[in-house]
Amino acid sequence: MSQSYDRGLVENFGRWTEFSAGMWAWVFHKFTGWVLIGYLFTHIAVLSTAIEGASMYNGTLQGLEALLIVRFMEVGLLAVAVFHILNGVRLLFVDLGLGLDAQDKSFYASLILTGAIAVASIPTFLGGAF
Amino acid sequence: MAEHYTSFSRDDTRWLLQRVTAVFLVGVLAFHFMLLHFVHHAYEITLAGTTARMSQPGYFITMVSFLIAGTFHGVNGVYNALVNQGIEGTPRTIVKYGLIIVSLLLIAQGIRVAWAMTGGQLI
Amino acid sequence: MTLHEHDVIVVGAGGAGLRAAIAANEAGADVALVTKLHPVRSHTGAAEGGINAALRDGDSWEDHAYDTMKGSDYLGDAPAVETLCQDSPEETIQLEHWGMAFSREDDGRVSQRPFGGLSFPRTTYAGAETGHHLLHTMYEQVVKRGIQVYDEQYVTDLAVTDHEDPEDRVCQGCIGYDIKTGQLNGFVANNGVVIATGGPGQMYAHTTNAVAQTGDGQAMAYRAGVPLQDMEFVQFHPTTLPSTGVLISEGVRGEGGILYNSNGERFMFEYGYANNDGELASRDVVARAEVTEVNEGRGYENDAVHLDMRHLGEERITDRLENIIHLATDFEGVDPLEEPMPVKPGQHYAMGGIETDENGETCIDGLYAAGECACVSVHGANRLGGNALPELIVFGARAGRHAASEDGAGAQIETGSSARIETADIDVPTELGRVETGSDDAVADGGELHSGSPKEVVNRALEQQRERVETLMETDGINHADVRSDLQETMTENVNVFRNEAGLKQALKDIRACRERYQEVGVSDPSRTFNTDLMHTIETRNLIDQAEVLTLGALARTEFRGAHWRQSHQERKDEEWLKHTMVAWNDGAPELYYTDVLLEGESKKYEPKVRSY
Amino acid sequence: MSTHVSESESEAQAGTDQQTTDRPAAQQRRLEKKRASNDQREQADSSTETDEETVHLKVFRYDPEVKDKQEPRFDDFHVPAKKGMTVLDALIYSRDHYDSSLTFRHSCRQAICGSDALFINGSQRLGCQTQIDELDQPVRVEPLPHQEVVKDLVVDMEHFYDQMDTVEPYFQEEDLPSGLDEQRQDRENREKIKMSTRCIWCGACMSSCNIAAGGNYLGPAAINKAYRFVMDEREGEDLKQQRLETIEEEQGVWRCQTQFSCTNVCPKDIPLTEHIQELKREAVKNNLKFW
Ligand SMILES: Cc1cc2nc3c(=O)[nH]c(=O)nc-3n(C[C@H](O)[C@H](O)[C@H](O)COP(=O)(O)OP(=O)(O)OC[C@H]3O[C@@H](n4cnc5c(N)ncnc54)[C@H](O)[C@@H]3O)c2cc1C
Ligand code: HEM
Ligand code: SF4
Ligand code: F3S
Ligand code: FES
Repeated sequence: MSQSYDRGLVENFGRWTEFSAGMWAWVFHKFTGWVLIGYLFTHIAVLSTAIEGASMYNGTLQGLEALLIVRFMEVGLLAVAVFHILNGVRLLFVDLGLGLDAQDKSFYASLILTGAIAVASIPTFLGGAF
Repeated sequence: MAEHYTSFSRDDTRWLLQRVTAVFLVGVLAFHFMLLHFVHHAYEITLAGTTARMSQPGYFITMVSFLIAGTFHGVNGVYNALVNQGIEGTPRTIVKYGLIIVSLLLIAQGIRVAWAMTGGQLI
Repeated sequence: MTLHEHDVIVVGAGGAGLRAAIAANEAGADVALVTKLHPVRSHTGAAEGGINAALRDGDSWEDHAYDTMKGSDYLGDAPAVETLCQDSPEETIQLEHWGMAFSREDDGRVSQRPFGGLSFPRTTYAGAETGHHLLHTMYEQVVKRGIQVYDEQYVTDLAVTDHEDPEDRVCQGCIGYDIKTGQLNGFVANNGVVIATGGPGQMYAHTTNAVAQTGDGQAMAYRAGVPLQDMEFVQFHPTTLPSTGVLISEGVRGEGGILYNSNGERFMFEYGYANNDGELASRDVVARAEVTEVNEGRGYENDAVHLDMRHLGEERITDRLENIIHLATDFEGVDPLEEPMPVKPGQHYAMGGIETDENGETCIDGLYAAGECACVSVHGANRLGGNALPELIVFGARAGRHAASEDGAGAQIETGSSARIETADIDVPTELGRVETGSDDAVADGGELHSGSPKEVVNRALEQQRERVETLMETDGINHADVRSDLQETMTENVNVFRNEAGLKQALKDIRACRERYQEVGVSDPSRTFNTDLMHTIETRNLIDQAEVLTLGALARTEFRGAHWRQSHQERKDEEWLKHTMVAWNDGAPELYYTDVLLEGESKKYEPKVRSY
Repeated sequence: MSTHVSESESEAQAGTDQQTTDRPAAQQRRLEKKRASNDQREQADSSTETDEETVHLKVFRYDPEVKDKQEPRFDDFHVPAKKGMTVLDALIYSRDHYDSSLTFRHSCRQAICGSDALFINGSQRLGCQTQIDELDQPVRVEPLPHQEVVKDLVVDMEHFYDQMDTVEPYFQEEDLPSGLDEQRQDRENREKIKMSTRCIWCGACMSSCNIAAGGNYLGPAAINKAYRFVMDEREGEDLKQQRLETIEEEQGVWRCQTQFSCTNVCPKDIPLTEHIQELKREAVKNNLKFW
């Protein structure tokens, strides 16, 4: 056979501007999933200070909480978790074969809801930080 | 004609467990977030409070299941993602056992911490 | 250049080719399909209506045969027609057993519906996509049996021995051009070659046929010495979309769709084309009415009239004619719920083709044909809707079986020039056939005959095709597309639904001009990889040959029978014209002669009656 | 007005001296002549047409054998617009009038042969089924992504066909009624498989799926084909079991991440994602016998 042209990786990642709702949902779900599992590991690591005793535990937690950046990261974490949950529920419905026609709409709804919840939670998360 | 795929590793169990843990996690994660960020603000957390909660068997069991479910769900998800990216052969075997070991360590450490958090008060 | 050897080589993988391959395989032969398109891309997939088969109580194959003979305007051969009608039920159920997704009745049996010209609702269907299911179901069976398929392999010529008399010739195989690599391959057939290359619709500018329907098989068989039969009979469908030729089914008119001219008149009634039936008159009547309207200045742009179904109401349309909405919007950019659809007649089906007997065999030993490219003849002067698909499976299977093993009942239909009853004597305005140039015959002829052992014959043919391809590649010539469009233009202008002597003669001259210009074509794409330019160039040559035969037959036949209409001869003339037209290539000097129509069936004779419905 | 002769055309001329070395002189001459006559035709076109009446196509070109096409490029074609014109019509016009080496598969012109699935303005569609005036101009026409390009718009379909073959795409019931008796199938069951039987093997779905890209994932079309048989009650339980095993293999249904792009692009509107999901549930049910 004569040689043919393989357009390679450009094909896989270069076309993101042309992604449809379902593809974005997939990308975001992956991303949020990875963040969450990453967080789970750090979370346990931080909580491990409990073994060292109360002062260590309290100190670490409160020390972290005192950092503004951590507060912002918490908002981010919430957004990530909320999106993952909402889209996860969307995916569960898809798995059950329910509402497939509205798959794009439910994705947009998840996005909007995530945004709304994240914004609404800012006062709580940032409360007492300043 | 195409050769048939011979690897008969059926993935339906892991697929199903991923969904089952997801359903479980929706509930517990929401509960967890509410409790530790909205009811008790994170910056107010102290070991004393934690110990109080952990000492209740129900809460302890919930948290440990949360940990196990979350770890399975997350690590299995990561593994699936890598397989989808086309990881094959030896690297795949390494990743697989690597992830299993890491998960077990995480769970073990988690339980150890949770146990410590009870301060031996678990009734 | 590679030589492939098989017992049976089937050229073409539409409904007829696939069925032939399966039959040959079941008869124990090592069979290969050689096709220019991947099998599932064949145009059989476009058939919508259904398959006629007498399956139910109250129906019988005899009734089906009667309807078919009447529909053929008594130009069908009774032994062929009866074979079709007898075998069709079994073949249709065979498809069901292979899993074809037929529409179903409440009791779980396959559905049948009424169709034009049938005395019983015996058209077995699978939604509005019967052909698609038929094609895919048979391809599945080919995959199941592991039959070798050489796809995207364009057959450029047959390898036939060079005996003087075509009836002594033997077909030893064929030559394929691998489209993807540009390599020429020889195919040696130990038992036989079955041609199943489909219709020649691309002779016309406007057709419901696919772009690949260039009738290559007819042209190759013709040049090898097999006569082409009844080529003047071409069915035109009255309602096709002007931009693409996509067919709008009779269903629209059946449900009450109305045809209007540009004065907004319902011309079928107002101009008296069909005072009783109006839009529901038979295909040829409606097609001629439309062309008359356009010619008299009452058409829309694109030579179209309007087909309006808005008055049926959105609900009824979406319920019964939903696919029409998609067709009109996708292919014509017209929403039929909002505006009328432009339609015009388009070439639809070729009743004529390669002369064969009921076993699919031609006068050349080891050469078979089946499907639209063949003329057995079951359709005579006019094909009934739903009779082509059964033809594919019935005669496809028979051809495949016979090619695989020579046994089986002898045929009643005689082939070759020994069946000749009379040689035609007509005036032609120009030379016909081969252009004498002395040198570049390879390009112009596309093939020659050879002697020697089977392998030698194939090897010589291979060598000759190689030369032909090289010449085309190297010639500094004109684009075949120009020649093709001239050809299509004159055919559309002069050999359409209306035919008269002057026009037909003009067409012959134009075809001659095309043939002469074809001597100068060249392929400008220098690449060997997927050179479609080369393939289309060869196809154009095949179209020229067939157009000439078609027009010659149309000029000779001075009567109005079935789909063939002549201006100064507006009645059917049974005493004079109850005969088939045959055109033989005669090594480059086309000859027209006639053979008998066989009206004598198994147990009865079909007496010609007036064809009125 | 612009002509269809693109930047690349001048590149081609710049490369002339190289080409003469590996092309027969006659061919070279012919190409040149061809170009000149194309230019003339173009001019003829330009004088009669105004810009609004033409459609601007940008078409992907590549040919492993032709020097100036070895590096993929886009050529511009300006085609006189007509009502009802499809992308395929425009391509045919370009080929027949401007450049006979423009290569693409096509046949039926009515969305049934599945030859001309292309990447048109960033999405997989059939050229013949896409009205050109519904698209933004210039209309960008590329071969299907995720498949190797053989030449111009022609891609290698082998992988797709192989995947189709993997699911044993044929009816296998051995226990058939005799003679002219049919296998009975109720209407509901026929209705259930109806959409899945409409596939025309165009490969659009496979090309649109990120998971199928590069990997060995069976892909939506093949899984849909399996669905067609799994759900067909005329095939017995044993076969169903066997089929479920095939689609459950490593590269089967579990690879699907419900991206829905296959469903979005399928020209036959087959609910592919739904079929895949149903098979997943079917497989789980089947394995959890107590369901
Ligand atoms: C729109 C439409 C609707 C129709 N509806 C009906 C209907 O409802 N009922 C009915 O009975 N009939 C119908 N017909 C007619 C019927 O579909 C056709 O006559 C029939 O499908 C022809 O089948 P075939 O196998 O002879 O050829 P095709 O299906 O056309 O196949 C031809 C094969 O030959 C191959 N081939 C051609 N040339 C070459 C070559 N040079 N080298 C190698 N391979 C080659 C092609 O690749 C292809 O595989 C319809 C036709 C059309 C166009
Ligand atoms: C709380 C409710 C949650 C729900 C409903 C949920 C749902 C899902 C679902 C359905 C998937 C599978 C996607 C697929 O295979 O197509 C998934 C993947 C994943 N989840 Fe969750 N999940 C939740 C919580 C979590 C948590 C707490 C973590 C972190 C520990 C997590 C980490 C992941 C990861 C890493 C993936 C894999 C993503 C990928 O494909 O790369 N999830 N989730
Ligand atoms: S499922 Fe749809 S998109 Fe995929 S090959 Fe079949 S028809 Fe094409
Ligand atoms: S796009 Fe691919 S991921 Fe699944 S839903 Fe379709 S197969
Ligand atoms: S040309 Fe056949 S699908 Fe478009």
